Amino acid sequence: MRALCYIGGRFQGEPGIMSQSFSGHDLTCIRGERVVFAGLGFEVAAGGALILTGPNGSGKSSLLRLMAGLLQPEAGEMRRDGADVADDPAVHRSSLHYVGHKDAVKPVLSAAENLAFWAAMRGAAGAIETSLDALGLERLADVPARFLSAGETRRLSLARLVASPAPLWLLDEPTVVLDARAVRLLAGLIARHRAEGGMVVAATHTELGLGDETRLELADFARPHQPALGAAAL
Amino acid sequence: MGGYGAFIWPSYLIAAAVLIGLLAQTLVTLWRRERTLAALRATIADSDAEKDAS
Amino acid sequence: MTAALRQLVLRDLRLALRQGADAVMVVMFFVITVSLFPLGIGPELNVLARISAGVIWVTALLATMLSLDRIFQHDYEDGSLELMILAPVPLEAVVLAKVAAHWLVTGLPLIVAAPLLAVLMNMPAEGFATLLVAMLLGTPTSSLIGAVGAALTLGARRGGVLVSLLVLPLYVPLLIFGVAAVDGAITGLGVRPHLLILGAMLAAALPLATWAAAAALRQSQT
Amino acid sequence: MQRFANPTRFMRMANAVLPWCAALTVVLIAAGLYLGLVRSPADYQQGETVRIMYVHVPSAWMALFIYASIAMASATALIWKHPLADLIARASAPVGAGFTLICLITGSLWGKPMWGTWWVWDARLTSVLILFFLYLGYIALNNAFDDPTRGARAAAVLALVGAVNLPIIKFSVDWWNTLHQPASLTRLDAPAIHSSMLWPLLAMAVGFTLFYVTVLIFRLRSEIVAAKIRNLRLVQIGG
Repeated sequence: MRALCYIGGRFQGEPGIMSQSFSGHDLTCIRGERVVFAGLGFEVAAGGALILTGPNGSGKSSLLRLMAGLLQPEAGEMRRDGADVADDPAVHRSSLHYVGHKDAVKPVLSAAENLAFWAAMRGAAGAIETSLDALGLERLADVPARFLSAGETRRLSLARLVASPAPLWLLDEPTVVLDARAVRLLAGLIARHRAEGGMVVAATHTELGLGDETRLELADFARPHQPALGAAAL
Repeated sequence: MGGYGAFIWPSYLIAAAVLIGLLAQTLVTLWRRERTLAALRATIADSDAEKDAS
Repeated sequence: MTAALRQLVLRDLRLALRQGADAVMVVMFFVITVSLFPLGIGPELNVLARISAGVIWVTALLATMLSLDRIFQHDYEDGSLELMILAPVPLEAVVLAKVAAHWLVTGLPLIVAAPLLAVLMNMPAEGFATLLVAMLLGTPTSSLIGAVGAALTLGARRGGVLVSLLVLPLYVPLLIFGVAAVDGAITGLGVRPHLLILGAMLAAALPLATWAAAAALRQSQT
Repeated sequence: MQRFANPTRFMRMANAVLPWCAALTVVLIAAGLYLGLVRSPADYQQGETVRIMYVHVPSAWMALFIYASIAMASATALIWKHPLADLIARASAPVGAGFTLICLITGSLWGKPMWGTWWVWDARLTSVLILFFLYLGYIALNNAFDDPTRGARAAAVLALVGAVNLPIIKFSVDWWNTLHQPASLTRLDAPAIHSSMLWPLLAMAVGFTLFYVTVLIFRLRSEIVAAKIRNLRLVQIGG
């Protein structure tokens, strides 16, 4: 069977297909006629965690968006369990969560309505209450999102990770507006996710206490002087 | 021109004006950009020279 | 998948209704603009009757166009669009659901308001039924084509004005056959060919415009 | 990969062709003008004003031809992501808009002596007017983004959407014209082409096409230099 099922784990039979590895080979990314990085490779195994580090503008967000499939690489490829992601992007998309800088929360809807919508979009019934509890938002379930603070809005966005399970988590600086207690909550969630065979790729400066995570320094792959392969190369 | 010169000449003149205007705008932009490129390369060359010297 | 799409349409409708009078504002624009014409052109009833179909159709298309940026703009700005692109549901289906929601909030109210304006413009009675049927076929197409324009101008400078420049030329066939259908009914020359063509345009716009809008959304991600 | 097909080879080839192209343009347009204005006979019906046709009709052909090449270049750019295709489409649009403008102005100048009004809602003139709006939309969208590649991709989709809609617009405007055909309006038809009229027409048409190619090559060089400038500025910041 092409997609290995993680026997005995929480993901067995979940809508997102469980997978054992996610890797990228010789990736080149261009944004706005600028080569952000080139020749970049990475590897994440089940239960693994990859932390992206590097100065501002080194392409951490671009790499995460590229991993999610929002951006197309100029060159190189990404593999999910050995199969090229480009062959079947829908399978890759359905088995990942992407939490970017923007929280995708509608101020007019209540916290529970926002979460229920995103769970439904991913086809998971999803226990809304338990997801809100996991992020400490149970009291705010029926409060319209416009009354939530930045930290609470970010925790609502992170609640999507719990509401509909997906093996691969792509987190872009998740702890930026979180307080210490929330960071501990998130670290706990990540640890539990990894214990169940999930994978996490995160761009972050704060210490998430992951312990055995691998690190990828984006600055090593920067190409400041290489002209973008577009018009300038003519 | 059978008295219709008042319509024939303007149409040719306008056509010529548009085409030549287009060509002129293109050439002016090209020369201006080439001058900017040369200037930019010069400044980068100088700054590289300074870096090597220091 | 259909559950997800239904949720999307319901969410958009809830947003539109809770966020206040989007639908009402569109209809208000429609009513006020049509009422300006008699003030400008003069109250002679036969003149108004002659131009009633054209005025109603042009104003309806303008009203749809003014509300186009609501389809994707808010979701683009708050990051929802990214998650919709990443949802397991195909993006074309998401576009269709969003256009359906947009049509329910703007297209349908226009159709409901149209007879009132036909009376204001002294349109002959024979034209009313055809006007409704023609708008029923035409306004979804205008939302579909408008969605392509809205998707293309995401993140553009002065996107609102730009959408009108891109979309209005594409509305010309709709306008021509919409008005022709109503005039056909009024003059009794026959309505069938015009309505058939309007239907054909809708049938063509459904797959093509949806595909183009989805392609435009994908390329809008930087 | 096709993507790395060496574009600089194309530019070298283009620069080699450029002088010939420019020279031939001048020769052909001069010949067209001479044949059209001096040698060819006046039309028995429209008299001298038919000479406007030698500018009006070729510019109408150019307006359509350039829009078609923009659509093809856009399709190439979207499918194979070749940077040169984006540039060709972006560089061609103003030339196409220019020809469309010439077509509209000469069309109204040609109509004035016959109907006494500057603008006649003739089916073809109306279609050319809408094509002009499509050109303006394309150019506006192409320049509406800070990132030129973003603008190029969005405009490419628009060019294809426009190309699909053009025949539909043409069909509906013609239908609209027959619906509202007042008896007196004679169609703005080119009279039966006598061979002496055909040559200036063809000379002008080919002359205009070569003019388009010449200006296109200059504009391509200009776009490439602009891209190099942007890149050097990025390197300056990044460096």
